[in-house]
Parts: sequence; structure tokens; C-alpha cells
Amino acid sequence: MTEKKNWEPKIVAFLCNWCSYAGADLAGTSRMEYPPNVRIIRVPCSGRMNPLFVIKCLMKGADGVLISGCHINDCHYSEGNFYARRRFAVLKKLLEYTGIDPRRFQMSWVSASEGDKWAKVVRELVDEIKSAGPNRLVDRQTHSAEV
Amino acid sequence: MGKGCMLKITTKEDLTKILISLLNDFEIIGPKELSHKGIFYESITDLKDLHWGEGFTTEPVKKFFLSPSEYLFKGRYENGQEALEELPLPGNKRIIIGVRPCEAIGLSLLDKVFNAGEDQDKFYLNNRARTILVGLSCLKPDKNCFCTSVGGSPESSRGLDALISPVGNEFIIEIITERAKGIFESLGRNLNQEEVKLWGSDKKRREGSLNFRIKVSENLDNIFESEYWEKVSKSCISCGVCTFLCPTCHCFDLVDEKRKKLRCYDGCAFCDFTLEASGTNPRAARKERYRQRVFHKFDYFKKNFQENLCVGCGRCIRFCPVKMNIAEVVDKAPLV
Amino acid sequence: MSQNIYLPNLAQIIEIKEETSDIKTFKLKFKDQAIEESFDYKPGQFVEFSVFGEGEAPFCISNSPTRKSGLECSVKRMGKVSQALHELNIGDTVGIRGPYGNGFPIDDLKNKHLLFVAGGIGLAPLRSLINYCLDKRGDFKEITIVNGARSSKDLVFKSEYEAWRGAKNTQLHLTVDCNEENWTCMVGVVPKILEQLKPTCQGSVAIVCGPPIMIKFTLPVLLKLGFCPEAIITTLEMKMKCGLGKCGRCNIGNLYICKDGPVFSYSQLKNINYDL
Amino acid sequence: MVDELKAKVRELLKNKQVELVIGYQRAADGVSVIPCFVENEKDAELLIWDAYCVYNLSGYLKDYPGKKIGIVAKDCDLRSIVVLLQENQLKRENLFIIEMECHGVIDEKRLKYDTQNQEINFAQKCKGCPSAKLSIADCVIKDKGEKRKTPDDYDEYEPIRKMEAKAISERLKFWQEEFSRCIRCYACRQVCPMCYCPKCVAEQTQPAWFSKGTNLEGNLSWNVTRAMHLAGRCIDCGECERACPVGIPLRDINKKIQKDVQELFSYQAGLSAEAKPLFACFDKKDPDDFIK
Repeated sequence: MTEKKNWEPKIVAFLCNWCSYAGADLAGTSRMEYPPNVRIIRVPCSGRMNPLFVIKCLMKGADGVLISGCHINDCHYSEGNFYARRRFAVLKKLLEYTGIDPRRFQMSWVSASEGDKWAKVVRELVDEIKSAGPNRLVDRQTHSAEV
Repeated sequence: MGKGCMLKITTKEDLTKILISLLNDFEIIGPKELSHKGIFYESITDLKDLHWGEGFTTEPVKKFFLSPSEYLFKGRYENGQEALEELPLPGNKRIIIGVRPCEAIGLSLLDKVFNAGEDQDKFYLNNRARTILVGLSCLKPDKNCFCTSVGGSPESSRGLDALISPVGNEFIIEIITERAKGIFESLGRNLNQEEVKLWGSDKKRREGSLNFRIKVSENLDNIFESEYWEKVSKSCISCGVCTFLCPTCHCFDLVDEKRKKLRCYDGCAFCDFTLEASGTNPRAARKERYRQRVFHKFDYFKKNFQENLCVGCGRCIRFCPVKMNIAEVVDKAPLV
Repeated sequence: MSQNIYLPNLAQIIEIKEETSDIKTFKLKFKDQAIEESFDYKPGQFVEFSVFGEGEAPFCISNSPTRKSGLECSVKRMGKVSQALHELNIGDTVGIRGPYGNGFPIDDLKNKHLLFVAGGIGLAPLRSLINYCLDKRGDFKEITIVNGARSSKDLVFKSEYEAWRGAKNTQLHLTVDCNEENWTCMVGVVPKILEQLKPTCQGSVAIVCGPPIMIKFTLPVLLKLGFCPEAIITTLEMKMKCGLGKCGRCNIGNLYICKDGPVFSYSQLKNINYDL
Repeated sequence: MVDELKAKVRELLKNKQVELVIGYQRAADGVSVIPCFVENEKDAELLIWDAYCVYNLSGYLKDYPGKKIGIVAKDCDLRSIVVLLQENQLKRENLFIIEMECHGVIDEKRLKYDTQNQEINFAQKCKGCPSAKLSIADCVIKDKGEKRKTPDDYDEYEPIRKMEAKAISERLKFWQEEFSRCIRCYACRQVCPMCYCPKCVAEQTQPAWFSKGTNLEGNLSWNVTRAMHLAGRCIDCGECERACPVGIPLRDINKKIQKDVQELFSYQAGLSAEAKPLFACFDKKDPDDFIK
């Protein structure tokens, strides 16, 4: 499939409700410029995140998945991000091992006051996904391997 | 020898030459060995990969007719309205070579389910119409084979378009149907009288060579409630290996996947095979599920179609993770 | 090549009636006018209802073929498809495949006393037969309807009760499992009520439909009342996917409920080994 | 060794210590081995013990909740019993564990290919068998023969490192090819003692997590999810790879996670029943360099 010229990556971002979502909201209210490729899904805590969500996003054709939560020791539920950190350290290495481009799944800590950091994270993420190219892991019609 | 069937003898090279010439208007599928993994039917472009020797493919030829997973139709929006769209049926012609006689009998049993009566399954029929089956008779049946106990034989030509039996380093080709005649007619030379007699007796000898005889009890019905099923089903781990790899198991599942209707294999060994939305599950226990598999093959199908739904290929014994042996279970079933 | 037996016909929901908090009756009209006219069925048959993107499930047709008022299915919210169905509203499109199944043996019921025994949503297939018999009242003798439910809120087709009571020598007995205030009719589970009513078994046929537990306890009562196995008819229900006797899951013994059923006489069921 | 086992089982059954003993017995074809469920002393005769006793029988323990069960176990089976105890799936007092000293088991698939040299046919997992001296068994039946030593330069993660060294596109192609052969028979799940969920993620319909079809989308999702759900729990008994009819190298995935978990959190599955499971605890100093 030739590279579609004006291809815009579709990125799914799971933001923890207390910090990253508030941070993204702050970036919006303070009119910060960042690419619109990110579809935000609010989750109560990064600890709520289930590896199945990431796998399902990548299989259904999302070009990138981001999980963002509170910084370590700032978690509203005090230990959610610790569990998430462990869980997704293993998932990231596993996805990379099975041949999925590591840039497609990333994590970040963004606190409620870091609107600018959120914009920076998204900008970098979109550039990396653009360089990684569209997610051609699975052909959308036949759901089997891209030939 | 069938009425219209012709007997030819040819060398491996001539046969391979014919197959190469057929490559441009047929897709050739044959058994190919993946080391340490088993023998699988693959699309063959280079005839050297074709595995002529003994040994059995892991997946039976059923998967080319009742597909493990296929889309039956597509729904889509047409100016705000729902519309259903038929998907194009694959049309390319295929020759599957190296089919074991037991698998071909399996197909003629599946025909009774998918081809009979008024509800004809067009996906299965389309695959049957566009595929020529060239069998390869079994010289060395495996210890798990019991085809002769369920009406089959290592040499049976039922359900096949042509049957190849290796003799020394030559091949005798028994051409059965018109389709095969068109292809193999010009091959090698006809057998003379005495060679035909030799071929007949050779066939008888090989049929007798199968030592693994079992006796399929006539009416399993009166031991439906017996404790026997609890005992024999104890080690079953309820996976799908025996049903997915069986040439005659035809149970499938219909699932909606975002505007597409998917048909995929399903197995009575799975615990949620008969789980209803209300939570009741008539066959939840392992005993009931294993008993259903045995009865469907050796009692229910026989009541409906006068034949066992088992061709004795031994795949379910060979590949079962805990080596459950359906032939033993049926053979040792108590009479009352 | 033969047509695609798994392809449903498109139909539109033209009316939705709330029977109880979790049971709705959907009235459907086929989009294709030709199918609308040619679609014919017998009482007791079912259709495979598909909600696109969700799945397919079998539901019996609950109105009588004699009342050409479009196809009606009563659906209890239970699993994935029925929940999605309950979220649809008028004008939405669904897929209908069928009719499947053998339906009630009308000729065996002719000039016989009929005893309808229904439990909960089991009244849906029986309603189709009851209205069919009321429309051809002459062919049948006395009709007795025993309809039970967990509570008065769970009784379905309340609007029909008046018509049934008013019909020529037709009795309607309603019962709920446990007593409630201002509940005038009987109290008790259906098998118990049958024992109290003691319907005559001479020249009469019992048609039973309800949850498996009710069928299990009603059959012995009917036998005790003198009903012979041929005169007891029931519709069974199992998980179905194809409705054509091919996907291999809804079998009782060597019979498939979707193709050889769902209506069976007790004499058929008696000599089959099955686990239900 | 077998006679000791039979005597022990007879004794257990006689004084009602257990209601059932799960062991191995010879199959009807005289070669292969099948699980055996001994309920009375007479059946104890059926029990055998040799290098063909491959199955991890601890998967059957979940079918007898609350019953007193005896089980014949090798080193790897012991480790899976430890993880099951760690996850409160079994009650230790309901279990009587008979540990058989094991010298490695035969891998039937390799036997078919390399019949001559007996050494090659030992299962891959047995080469590096840590045979950690777990002392949870109730009785140990020793074997006179000398124990097979693992060669000291043996690196159990060697195939994993080779795979990691490959370019990512090569890895993708390799796994796409392997997973496209998966027929979703779920033998890998049903044979695994760690897979005891009453309703597996793969069977859920509301929501349907991944496609039920054997296309790559469904297969890749299934195999990656299965591996993730075994992180920090898989003890490398190798049953999944042995049961897979189409020969997908499932151990190469499990061991990759085993290696990562050891390197990242220095956690090893199946060592102690009191330890907290991997994902049920955390450490302040867990590595998070991959997080921006």
C-alpha cells in the first residue's frame, strides 16, 4: 500500500482522570497548540489500565497508544501508577518482542499543572508515530497479515 | 475397480511434470513438512516441497471446504439505511494432491450435512465444485489409525477424483471422475491385465495390514446413563484440538463482528458451547460434553444418516494433549 | 449457485410494546414488499433475529399467522442480542431469518379439548397458537389457559386476557408464585395449580411452554392427571446459532431442536436420552 | 521407584488421607502415557513412572475443589502448585504431594524427528531445569540413578536473545507467520495449570475483546494476551508448546516474559507460596526509563 500523502496518525490516549486529564484540560484552556491526532479516553487511574485495551487498540488499527498518569508518589489512589508501571514495563517489552514498533505504545507521567508538558508529549508522540508510519499490522479487510 | 475408472502407471518425474504444467490454471495444494512442527497442506509452487512419504497432515483437507473462519456477508450503510451485501465467492480452481483416503471419506460425510436437503451451504459447495481431490493411498498406517473398523480403508477411492498408490518408485493412478480424466488421461501408460491383478491383490494385502481393529457397538443408547462416561472423560481438558482437527467434525459458530458475519469452528468440548443467555447450560459437565462427542459420531449421525461420523484417521488420538483415545472408548464401551 | 442460507432479510421495527420491565414485543415489517406478502409461518415456529454488529438469536413468533398484522416477537432482555434489541427503537432495521422449526401440529389438535400451560415468557409461542385457535374456534373444543409468572408484574400480554376470557367456552387461569396485595386470581406455581384445577384428560391435549424447570415439574403432574404422552406437547429451547440443523449445538439425542423441533410430543422425548 | 509410589498411594487411600490420587498410567497402545485417577487401592496398580510422564497434572486440581487430593508431581509441577497456592487457588491441607525425583521427560515431537540419540529427545525445559530444592512435597520418592547435570555454560534464555537480536521487521514477519497458523483450539489455555479463569477473556462476548476468527488480528491478540496474563506466573512447564497441534513456539514468548520479569523486578515465579504475586505488589525502585 503506497504511503497516503496526507496520512494523519490516529492515536488513542488513556489519561488518568486526576492528573493527566486535568493537565490536558489545562493545555486546552491555556490555548496551547498541539496536533489534534490524539483521541483521549479518561480512566480513573493509570492503575485501572488493562493491557487488553492497548492490544485491542493496536489490533483495531490505532497507529499509537499513549497511557498517561500521575507522577510517582502523586497518585490520587497512592499506588495506582506503581502497579501500572510494572504492568506496562512487561507489556512494552513483549510488544516489541513480537515485532510491534515500540514507538506505537508509550507512557508518560503528566501532572495536573503540566499543561505544557502534555503539549510537548503529544507533539513528540505524533512526530514519532509519523516517522513510524501507518499501523499496517493487520489488513483491515481480511483481518489477516498484510501481504 | 470402479466402473468408469482407468488405471495408469507413471513415474514420479512424469507426474511432477504434469503438475508443473497445471500450475498456471490450478492452485496446487499439497502436504509440506515444517520440521519439528508437522506436515501441513500448503499452496505448492515448487514441487520439490511436496511431501510424498508416509505421515499425516495435522489439519485435515476439511479446512479447504468448511473454512476455519470466513465472512458470510457484510452489512453497510447506504444513504443512512442498512443494506446487506454478499461477499464474492473465491473462484480459483484448485487441485489438492496427497489427500489421504480417510479425509476424502470425511468430505463425503460432510456433504450429507452441507449439501443435502433444501438448505445448501453455498460456501461449502463452491469450494467443493472448484477443487479436484487427488488421493495418496496409505502404505504405512499409523498406530492410531482405525479406518477399516469404521468402513474405510487405506486404499478407498470414495470421495476422490483420482487415487495414487506408490509401487516401488512408480505410481499407479486410479482415475475415477471425469474431472481427473481430463487431467491425467495423457499420463503414463495403461496397466496391462496381469498388472491390474497384481494391483488388486496388493490393495487387499494392504487393507488387511491394519492391525488396530475396534468394534463399534451397535446401540450406545442404552449406556447413555452409565458411569462409564464419567470414568473415561475424567482426563479431558475441554480444548478444541480433537474437534478442529477431525475431518468430520462440522460444528461452527456464527458471530457478528462489526457489520460482518463471521463463521468459525466451534467444538462441543468447550464449556460454553451450549451455554444459554439465561445461564442454563444443558451440557456443562465434562462427562456430558465428551459423551456428546462420542454419541454424535457413533450414534446420532448413524441414526440420521446410517453411517458413523468418524473415518478412523486417528488425528484426535495423535494430537490430543492428554492422549484420549476415542477408539478405545468406543471399543471398551460396556454393553449394558 | 444456491442462495446464501445465512443471509437475513431486512425488516423494520414498526411498533414496540412494553409488556413488562424486561419484556418487549416488537412488531416488524419486511422492507422488501415481496417478502412481506410471501412470508408465511405456522404457530410455534421461530425466526433468527439479528441485530447488526451485535449478533443473532432465535425468538419465537408470538402472533398468529391468521392475524396479518406483521411479524411479532416478544423478547426478554437476557443476553447480548436481546439487550441490544431492547435498546433499538421504532424505525430501526433488524435482520430476520426463517421461519424455522416445525411449529405446533395443528391437525392433531383439531376437535380436541386444549389445555395451554404457560410460564413467564413461555406464553409467547402459546399466544400465537391460542389466537390461531380462537380465530378458527369451530375446529377446537374447550380451551383452558393456565398462565403463571413469578409476580403480577411479570405477566405478559395482559391486553389479550379480556379477549381470551370473553371467547366461547374458554377459561383463563392466572397464577403468581407468591401472594401479592390486590391480587385476585390464584397463587402458586403452575404444577400446583394444575393439580388443583384437575383438567379432564379425555380427548384433550396439553401444550406446555415455559422455563425448563417448569416443564420438568409439569410433565409428571399431567401424566398423573391421565394425559397420555402423545397428548402432551411442549416446545424446547436451547442455544441456537444456525437454525438449520448444521451448527450442531441444539441437539437432544439425534434430533435438532431447531430443525426437528422446537415442538416435540412427550412420547418423542420419553425415549430419547438427552440432557436438558 | 514405581513400587514405592504404588505402596505410598495404597497407604494413603487405605487410611483415607486422600479421596483421589492423580498420577500417570500407561495408555492402551503400550507406549504413551495418560493421566490416571486412582480412587481405590486396586487401581494403584495402574500407576507408572518413567520419562514419558510429561503432563503437568496440577491443572486437574481445580476440578476437585474442597476434596483431599493426592498428586504425583515432578519439579516443574511442584512449581506450578506453589503458584496456585500463592494465588489461593488451592488449600495446602487438602493436598498430599508425592514428589518424584525427575531426570527430564521426553518430548514426543522431537522423538519423531531425531529418533537415534536419546539425549536430544529430552524436552527443552529439562535441559536447564533449575530443580530448585522446593520443600513443599509431603513425601519425596528418590531415584537411584545419577541426576542429569545441566551443562554449566547452559543459557536458558539463549533462543530469546537470538530472537531479540533480530531486526524488528524480521521478528514481526516471524511471529505473523507463526500466529497465522494458530487454529484457536485453546489447547495452550486448557492445558495450562495457571489458566483457571471461569470465563476466559477470549470467551467473553460483552465486550468481545478480540475476533473469534483465526485471522491474524484474532490470533495475535489472543497469543499476546495469553502471554501477558502469565507474566510472573508461568513456571515454564512447557505444556502449552507441547499441546499446540500446529507447533507454535509458545515457550519462546513465555520465557521472554520470564527473562524480562527477572531482569526488571528480579522476580521468579513458583519459588515460594508466601511471596506476593508479581503484579500484586510493586517496588519504589521499579525501572521506569520507558516513561516520559
